[in-house]
Amino acid sequence: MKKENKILTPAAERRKQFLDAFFATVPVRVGFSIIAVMVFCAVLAPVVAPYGPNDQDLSNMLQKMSFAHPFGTDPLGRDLLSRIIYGARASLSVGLVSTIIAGSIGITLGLLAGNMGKWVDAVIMRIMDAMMSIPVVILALFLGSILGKGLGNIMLCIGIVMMPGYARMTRGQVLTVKQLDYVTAGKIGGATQIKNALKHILPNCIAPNLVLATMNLGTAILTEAGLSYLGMGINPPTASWGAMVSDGYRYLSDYPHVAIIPGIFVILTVWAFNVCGDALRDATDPRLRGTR
Amino acid sequence: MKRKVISILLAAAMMATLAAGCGSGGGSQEAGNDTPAQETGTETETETGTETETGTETAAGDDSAADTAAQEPGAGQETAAEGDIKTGGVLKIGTAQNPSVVGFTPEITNNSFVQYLRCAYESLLYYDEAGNIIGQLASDWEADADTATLTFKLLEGVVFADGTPFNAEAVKWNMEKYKETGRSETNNIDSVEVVDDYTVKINLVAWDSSSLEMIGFFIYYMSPSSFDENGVEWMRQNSCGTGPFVVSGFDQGVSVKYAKNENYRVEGQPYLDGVEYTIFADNTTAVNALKAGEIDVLTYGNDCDVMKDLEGVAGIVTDKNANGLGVESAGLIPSSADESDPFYDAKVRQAFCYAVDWDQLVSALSYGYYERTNQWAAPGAVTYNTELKGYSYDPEKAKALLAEAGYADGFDTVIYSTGSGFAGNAATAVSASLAEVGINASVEIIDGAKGNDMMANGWTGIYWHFASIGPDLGLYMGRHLDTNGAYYAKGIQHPQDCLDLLQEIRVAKDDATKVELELQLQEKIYDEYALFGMPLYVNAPVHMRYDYVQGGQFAKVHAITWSPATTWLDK
Amino acid sequence: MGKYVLKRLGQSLIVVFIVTVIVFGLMHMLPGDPVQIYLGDTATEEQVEYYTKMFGLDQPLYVQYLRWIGGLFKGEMGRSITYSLDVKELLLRRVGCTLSVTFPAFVLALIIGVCLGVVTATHRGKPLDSLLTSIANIGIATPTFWIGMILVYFFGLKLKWLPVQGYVPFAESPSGFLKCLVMPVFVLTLGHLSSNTRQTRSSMLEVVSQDFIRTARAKGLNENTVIYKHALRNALIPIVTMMGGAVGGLIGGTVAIEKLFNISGVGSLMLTAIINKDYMVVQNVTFVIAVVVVLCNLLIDILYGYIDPRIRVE
Amino acid sequence: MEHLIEVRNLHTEFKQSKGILKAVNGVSYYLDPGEIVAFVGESGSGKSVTQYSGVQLIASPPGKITEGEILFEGKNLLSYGQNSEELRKVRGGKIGIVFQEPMSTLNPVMTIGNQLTESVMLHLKMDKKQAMERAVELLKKVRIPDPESRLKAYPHQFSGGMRQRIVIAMALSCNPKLLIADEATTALDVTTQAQILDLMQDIVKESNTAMVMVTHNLSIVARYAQRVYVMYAGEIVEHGTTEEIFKNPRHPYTMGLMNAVPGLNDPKERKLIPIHGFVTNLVDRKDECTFRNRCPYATAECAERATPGLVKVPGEDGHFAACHRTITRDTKVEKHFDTMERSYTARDYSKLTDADKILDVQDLKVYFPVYKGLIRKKVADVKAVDGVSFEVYKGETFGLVGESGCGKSTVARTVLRLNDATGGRIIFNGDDITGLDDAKMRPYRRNMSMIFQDPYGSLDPRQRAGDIVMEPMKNFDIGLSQEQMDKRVDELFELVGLDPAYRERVPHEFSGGQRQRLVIARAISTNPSFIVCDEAISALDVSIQAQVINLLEELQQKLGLTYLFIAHDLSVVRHISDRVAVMYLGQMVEFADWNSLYSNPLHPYTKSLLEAVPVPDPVLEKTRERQIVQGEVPSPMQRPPGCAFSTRCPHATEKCRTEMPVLREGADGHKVACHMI
Repeated sequence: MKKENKILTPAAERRKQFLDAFFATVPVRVGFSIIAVMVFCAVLAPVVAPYGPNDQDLSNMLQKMSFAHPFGTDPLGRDLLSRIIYGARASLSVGLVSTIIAGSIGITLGLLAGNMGKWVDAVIMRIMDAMMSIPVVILALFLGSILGKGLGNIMLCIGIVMMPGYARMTRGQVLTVKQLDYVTAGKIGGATQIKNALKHILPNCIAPNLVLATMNLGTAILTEAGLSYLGMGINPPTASWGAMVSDGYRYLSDYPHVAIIPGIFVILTVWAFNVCGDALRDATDPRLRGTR
Repeated sequence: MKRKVISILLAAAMMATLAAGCGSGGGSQEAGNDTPAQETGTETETETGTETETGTETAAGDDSAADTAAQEPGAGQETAAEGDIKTGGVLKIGTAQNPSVVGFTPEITNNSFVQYLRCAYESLLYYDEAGNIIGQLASDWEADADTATLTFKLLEGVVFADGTPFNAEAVKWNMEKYKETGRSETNNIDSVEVVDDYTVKINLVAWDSSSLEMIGFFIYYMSPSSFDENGVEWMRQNSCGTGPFVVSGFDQGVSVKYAKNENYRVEGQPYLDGVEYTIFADNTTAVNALKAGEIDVLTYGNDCDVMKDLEGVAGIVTDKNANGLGVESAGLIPSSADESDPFYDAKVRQAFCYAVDWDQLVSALSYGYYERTNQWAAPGAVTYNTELKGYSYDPEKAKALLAEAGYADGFDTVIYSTGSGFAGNAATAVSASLAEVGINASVEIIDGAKGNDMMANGWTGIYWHFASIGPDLGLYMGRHLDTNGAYYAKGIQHPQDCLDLLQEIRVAKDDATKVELELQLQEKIYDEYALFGMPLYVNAPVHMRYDYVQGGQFAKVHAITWSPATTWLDK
Repeated sequence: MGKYVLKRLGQSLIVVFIVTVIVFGLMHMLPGDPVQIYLGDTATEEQVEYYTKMFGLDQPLYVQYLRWIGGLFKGEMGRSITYSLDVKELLLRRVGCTLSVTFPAFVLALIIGVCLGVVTATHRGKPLDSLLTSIANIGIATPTFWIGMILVYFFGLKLKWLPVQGYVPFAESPSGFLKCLVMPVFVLTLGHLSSNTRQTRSSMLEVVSQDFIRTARAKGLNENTVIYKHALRNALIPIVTMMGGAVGGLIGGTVAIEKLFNISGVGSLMLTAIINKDYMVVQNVTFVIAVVVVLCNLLIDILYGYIDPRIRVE
Repeated sequence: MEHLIEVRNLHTEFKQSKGILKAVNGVSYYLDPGEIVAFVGESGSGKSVTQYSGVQLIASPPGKITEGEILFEGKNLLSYGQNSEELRKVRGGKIGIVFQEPMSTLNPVMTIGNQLTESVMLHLKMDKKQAMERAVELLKKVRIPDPESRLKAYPHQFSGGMRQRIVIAMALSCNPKLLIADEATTALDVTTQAQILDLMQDIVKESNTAMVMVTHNLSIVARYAQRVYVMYAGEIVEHGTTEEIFKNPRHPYTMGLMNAVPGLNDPKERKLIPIHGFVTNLVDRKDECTFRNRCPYATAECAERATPGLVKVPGEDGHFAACHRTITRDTKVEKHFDTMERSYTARDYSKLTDADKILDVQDLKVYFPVYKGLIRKKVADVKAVDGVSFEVYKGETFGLVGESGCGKSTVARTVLRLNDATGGRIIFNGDDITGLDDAKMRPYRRNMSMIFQDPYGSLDPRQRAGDIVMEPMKNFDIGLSQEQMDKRVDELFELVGLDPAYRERVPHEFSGGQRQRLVIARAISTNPSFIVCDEAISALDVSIQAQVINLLEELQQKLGLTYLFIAHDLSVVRHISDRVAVMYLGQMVEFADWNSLYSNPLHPYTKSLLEAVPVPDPVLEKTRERQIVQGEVPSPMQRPPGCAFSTRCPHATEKCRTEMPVLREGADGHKVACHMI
C-alpha cells in the first residue's frame, strides 16, 4: 500500500488542523469552555468568589438562594457559590495531582516493563494485574484508611489506584513502538538502550497516555466524590465538591440546593473532561477523525 | 458514627452503674432519686413536649412507683390501663448499632448493645426510669461491706425460654461464664455460693461500692442447659434468656429479629408479637426510612441535623432521654504531654478556651438542640461545679495568654474530628475562631480506628472526644486521667495533684466528701489546667418514633430502662 | 486451547497470590487494633487478651498470613471479629443481595448499552446520536451516590412509589424484591450503561470503517445484515474485553450503593469491615472479589476465542 | 452500441476540515461486455474512488457524488439510493468487486462458507444447501484445494493469496456482468500475483465478464488490459488501447510513469526518470492543467486553462489525451532534467581478494525458537535463515531477492546484528562481529547503516529533521563540534536533495520521498561504508521510487558506498545491483552477477520468478511464454525435507524431495543450489 502524503503540511498548519479536529463539535467547545471557566475560577478564586470559602456566619445558616448568596449558604452559613468556586480548586487539583502521580509512576513502570521484558515485565505486570483485580473503590478505601484523610492523601490514594491503567497502556504502547523502524534506526545510529527508550520510545508513548490522563482528570474528581460519601474525603474546611455533596445529603429534604448544586458542578466538570478526552483521542488519532 | 454510638452506650451503661452507685453504699431503695441530674432530665422531657406519653408518665419519676417496683420486681413497670393496650404487631426499629453477638451475653461486650440485650435477657437488678435501682430477676438483695459479700434472693418460678428453670445454679454458671471472658464487671467476684435454690451469695475480692450495680445490672442470664445443648456458636446467634423475646433471626450487620417468648414470666406480656431491628450504615438513609414509614422507631438519633430534619414531620415524636442516664459529653482536648507541644503550657490551653465563643457555636450549629456544658458533668448533676469560672469568650485575653506563653505569633496545629455533621462543622468553626487569635488549626477527619489509636498512643493537636461524664469522676475521668486507666489518655499531661485528688475521691468514705472532692477536681482540671480542653455539649441519647408506638417508655428514656415487654403499637 | 487456558490459569494464580499479599499487607498497615475497636473504650486487659488469642492475632504476621492462606486451601476463611461469625457463612449470606443488584445491572448495562451504542453508531451525526451520546456522557460523569440521593428523595420520600432502603429477598416477596431493587439497580446500571454505549459506539464506528464491511456492502447485503451480522460481532470484541473490568467496577460500585440504600451486601460488608479493621472479612472478601474478577477475565479470554476465531487456534 | 457500463462526467467530493476535496473531477468512461480495462495512476489519482462511486460504496458522509451519470445496462445507478433495494441487486449481483487488502477484506469472525453463501442466497435466491454447493463450486473455480472442508475455515487460516482467491470467488459468486479488481494483487508476492491475475483473466474470459483493473503497475496493464485509462488528480488524462498507449503515449504523465519504472528487459545503462514535484492540492483546484507543476513540457498556456478534456489523438483510433499541447516522445522538453543515460561498468570479480570484502557471511543460521506450554518449553525452531553464505565487496551493490518470508530481511537484520545469529559467522571489514554484545558492537555500527522500507515508521515523529540526521553523529561522537555537526547536517541535506531550511521540520511535514531522503541522510551521516537497504523503495509511488533509486546510485558514486539491496521487485534489483542472490525459504538458491542471473537463470525458482514478472511492453507480453509456478511458499515451520522448492518445482524428482541440494559454483561464479543442474 502506498502511503504517499504529497501535500506538505507545515507545523503551524498541522497545529491548526489538530485544533480544528479537536474543536470540531459543539460539545467539545462547550466542555472546553467549562474547563476553562473552572480553571479560571480555581486560579482566581480569591478574586472571583464573593465571599471567603470559610467565612462562617452562624446566624445565616442554610439560606436558600438569594441575591446576596446566589446558591444559598451551607450549614455553617458559608456562601455556597464561593465554596463551589474554591471547590474547583480542590477538585481540579485532586484531578490534576492524582493524574500526575498515576501517570508518572504508571508510565515509568510501563516503560520499564515494556523495555526490560522478561522477569521485570512479568513482575511489574502481575502486580498491576493484581491491583486491577481489586475494585478501585475498595483499593481506594484501603489506601484512604492507611494514609488518612486530607487533600494530599486523597490525591496520593487516587493516584495509586489509577496507576495500573497507565502502566498497562504504556507497556502496550512500548511494545508497539519498540517494533517500529525508528527505534531500530536509533540502535543502528548508536543509541544505547536507555537512550533509545527515553528519546525515541517514551515520547511516542505519551499521546495515548495524555488522552487517558484527560479522561482520568474527570474520573479522579468522581472518585474523590465517591470516597467522600464513603467517609474518606477531604478534611474540612477545605471546600471540595465531593465533600459538599456528601455532607449536603443530610440536608437534602429541606435544603436540596446544598447537595444538588455541587453535584451538578461535578457532573459538568467530569463531563467536560470526558468530552475533551474523546476529542483529544480523535484528534491525535487521525484514523478516528470524523467518527465522532 | 458507630464509634460514637458505642461510646454513648458505654457511657449510658456506666452511667447507670454510677447513677445509683455514687449515692449508695448498699442496695438502698432511696438511691439517688433526688439528685439534680434526674430533675434536669425530667425538665428536658417536659420541654421537648412529648405529651403522648401519658401512659407512662404515671410511673415516671415517681418515688412511690419506684419503690413499688423495687418491692414487686416481678411486675415490671406500671403501664397504662390494660384495657387501652393493643396487642400484636411487630415493632420495627432502625438503629446504627451493629451487634456481633446477640445471644451469648458474656461476649456482648460492655453492654454496648443493651437495647438488644433487653429484648431477650434480663438481669438481677435494673433501673426504673428515674434512675433508681430496682429488682428484676432478684426479689431482694443485700450488700454487706464488712464481709464484702452480696446476697441476692431470686424470683421464683421464672423459666428460661427453653423451659429450664432460672435458679441459683444458673446464676452461678452465668457468672462464671462472664469471668471466663475477662469481663471487668466480674473481676471483683472471688466466688459464688449457691445458698439454696433461690439464694446466691457472692464473695467479693474486696469491697467496692460499685460492685452491686456491676454484678446486679451487667450480667444477663442465659439458660445453661440451652448452652450445653447448642454450644457457644449457636448461642452467639440465638438467644435463650428470661426476657420477653427470643432471637428469631440474626443477620449480622443487617437485622435482628425477635419473636415473642411464650414462657415470659409476666402473664399477658409482651404485647408485641415481635421486634425487628434494621441496622443502618448511613444515618440519612435511616432517617429516610423513618420518614417513609419503613421503620417505626429510630434509636440513637442524637444528631442535631436529624432532630431538626424530623421536627414537624407529621406523626414523628422526638424523645430526649429524660432520666439522665447514659450521658456523655463531646469536647476538644488539646495534646499537652510533650514539652515541645505549644499546649504543654496551660496558658496556651486556656487561651484556646478563651478564643472560641463556645455557647454561640454549640447553639448555632446544633440549632439549639444541644445542651452546653463546660466541665466533666451535665449541668445539674451533683458533680457539676456551678462555681467553675469557665472561659467566657474573650479573644483579647486569649491573645494575651498566648503572648505570655511565647506564642504571640500563634502556631500551627490540627483538630482531629470524627465525621461529618456537627462534629465536622464544629471543628471547622473552632478552627475559624482559633485563626482569629493566631492559632492556625487545620481540621482532619479521622475514623474510629484512628481515634482509638490516637487515644492509646498519644496525639499532637486537638482531639475531638466523646467522654462519659457520669457523676463519678473517680471512675469516668479516672479512666482517662489515671495513668493506669482503662482508657488512659496518652496525649495529655497527668499532673500529680490531680492524680492525688483522684485517689482521694476513690477512697472517700461518704458521698458528701466525695462530691466535694469531685467539685475540687473539676475546678483543678478545667480552671487551673484546662487539661481536658473544652467540653462542648451534653450528648444524651435521643430516639425518634411514630406516635403510635406506645408503652414501655421506649423512646422517652434510655434503653436501659426500656421494657420491650410493655411496648405496644397503637395502630 | 487447553494449554492456553492452563497458561492463563497459571498467570491468574500468580495474580491472586499477589492480591493476597497486597491485601494482607495493606490490612496490617491500617492504624488501630481490631480487638480494641471491637471492645471499645472500656476494654480490660483480660478481654483484649481473650479476643486477641481467640482470633489468633497474637501470632507473628507471617504465621497469620500462612494460616490464612492455609485456611483458604482448606476452604476456610476464618472468623469475623466484628460479627463473631465464620466469614464464609457471612459472605454467603451477603452474596445474594449483591448479586441481585449487580447481575441485573451488568446484564441491563450490557444489553441496553450495546443496543444504544449500535443505534448511535448507525445514526452517526444525526440528532438521535447527539442526544443519546450526550446522555451517555452525562451518565458517566454523574456520581452514583448523588443520583441515588436524588432518586430516593423524589421516588421514595416525595412520591412514595418505591421503598427508600432495604432489601427484600425474592422468596419473601417477589414484588417487594423487585421494588426495592429498582433504584439501586438503576443507579448502578447508569454509569456502566453509559460507558458501554460509548464503547460500543466507537467500536462500531471503527469496525464499520473497515474493509470487510465494505466487502459486505459490495455484496449487496442490506444495511441491517451488514450492521448486525458483520459489524456487531467484531465490534463486540473490545466490549467483551472490557467486561472483566466492569465486573470489578460493579462490585466496587455496590459499596456506595449498598450504603445509600441500606442493602446488606458484600459492598457494605466490606465498608464496615475496613472501618472496623475486621482482618479476616476484608482479606477474604477482597480475595474472593479478586478471584471473581480474575476468573471473569479468564472466562472472557476463553469466550474471546468463540467470538474471535483468530485467537482460537493458538 | 450500448456499453455495459457508461459513466458520464462523474464528480465525487469529500468534505474535509479544510474544504471540499474533489477526488473525482469529471470522469467519463465505458466498458463493453467481456472487456478488460485498466485504470492506471499513482495513489491519490482517484482511480479507486471512481470505481467505488459507480456502486456508491464511498463512505457518505464525508463522500458525496455531486454530478454525473452511471449507466449500467441502460439504467442510471445514481438514481438509486445508496442502500436501495435496486442498487443492492446490482452491487454483488451484477457487479462484483475484488479489493486490495486480502488480509482485511474478509470478515475475520465468519467462516468463509458463510461469507460465500450469503450473497449467493441473496442474489441467486438459493437455499442454504444449494448455496453451499455453489460455494464449493466457486472455490474449485478459484483453485482452492479441498474446498468442501475449507468452507468451515475462517479467513485467518488462509494465506494472503488464498484469501484473495476467496474474495474473487465471492465477487464472482453471482455471475456478475462486471468485475472490479481494485489493486487486487498489489499486496501479493510476484508469483502469487501472476497466479491470481491469470486466474482472473481466465475466468472473465470464460464467462464474458467485463473487468476493470485498477492498478499502479504498468507492467500488469501491459500484460492483461485491452484498454487503458490513465488517471491523474481525479481526472482521466489519457485513454487508448494498451498497445497504442505504450507505443505512443501522448500525455506527459503517461510518459513520466513509463520513464520512471525499470523493466526486466531494459538496457543496464538506462536511467530512471522520476516525475518531480507533488500532486496539486485537490481541495483548491486552480484553473490550470493539474499536471502543470510537474510537467516537463508545460508552457504558459497550460497555466491559463483548466485541464482540457480528452482529445482524440489524430491518426489513431480510440486514443485520447487530455493535454493542451500535442506531445510525443520526441517533443522537446521545456525544462530540466537529468540525462537519460547512466554509465555502467561491470567489475571483474575474479581479481578481487579478501581485502576487498566488506562483508563476509559464512553459513549464517538464524532460528527463532517456538515455545509452548506452561513452562514455555522450546518445542521447535523456525529456521528463518538456514545456512546462507555470501560476500559483499566494497563499492558494489549486492541485491537480495525473494518472496515474502524467504528470510531476506532476517539476513539483513542479522548482518547488522539487530538479531542474533544462531550459527555461522559474520565478518565485517575483516572482524568477526557475530557474537559481539551491544557495547562492543557500537564501534562497528558507525560504519554500517540501514535504510528502511517504510519512510513513515523509520523516522521518529517527535523529532526535528535536523536532529534526526544529527543523532548518529552525536551518539558515535565522531569528533565534531556542535557547529561542525550543524554544518554537516546542512551538507547532508543538500547531498540528498533536501533544502537545509527544512531542518526544523518534523517528519510529518515531509512527503514520502522526502522522508526517504531524510532516512538516507541519517544513514550516511557518520560516513559509513556499508548500507543495508531493506525494501527501501517498495513503499513509494513509482515516480518517487525513481528519485530514490537515482539518489542511491548518485551517492554510491560520490561516496563509494556499498549496498546490500533487499527487494522483492526483480526489475528494480536488476536495475540497481551488481550481483544478485535469490533466496527461498531461508536458503540461497541462486547467486550470480546481474547479467547472468537475469539472462540465464538456472534455478527453477529463479526462472519462475522472472517468468511471473510482467514487463511494461504489451507487444512483448503477447509473445512471451510463461509458465507460472503453482502453489505457495510453505511455512518455514513445515519446510520440505529435501529441496525447499521441491513442492512447487515442475522438475522435482524423488531426490529433490529427500535430499537438500547444496549451492554449487558454475561458470563465471554463477552459483546455484539445484540437483537438476
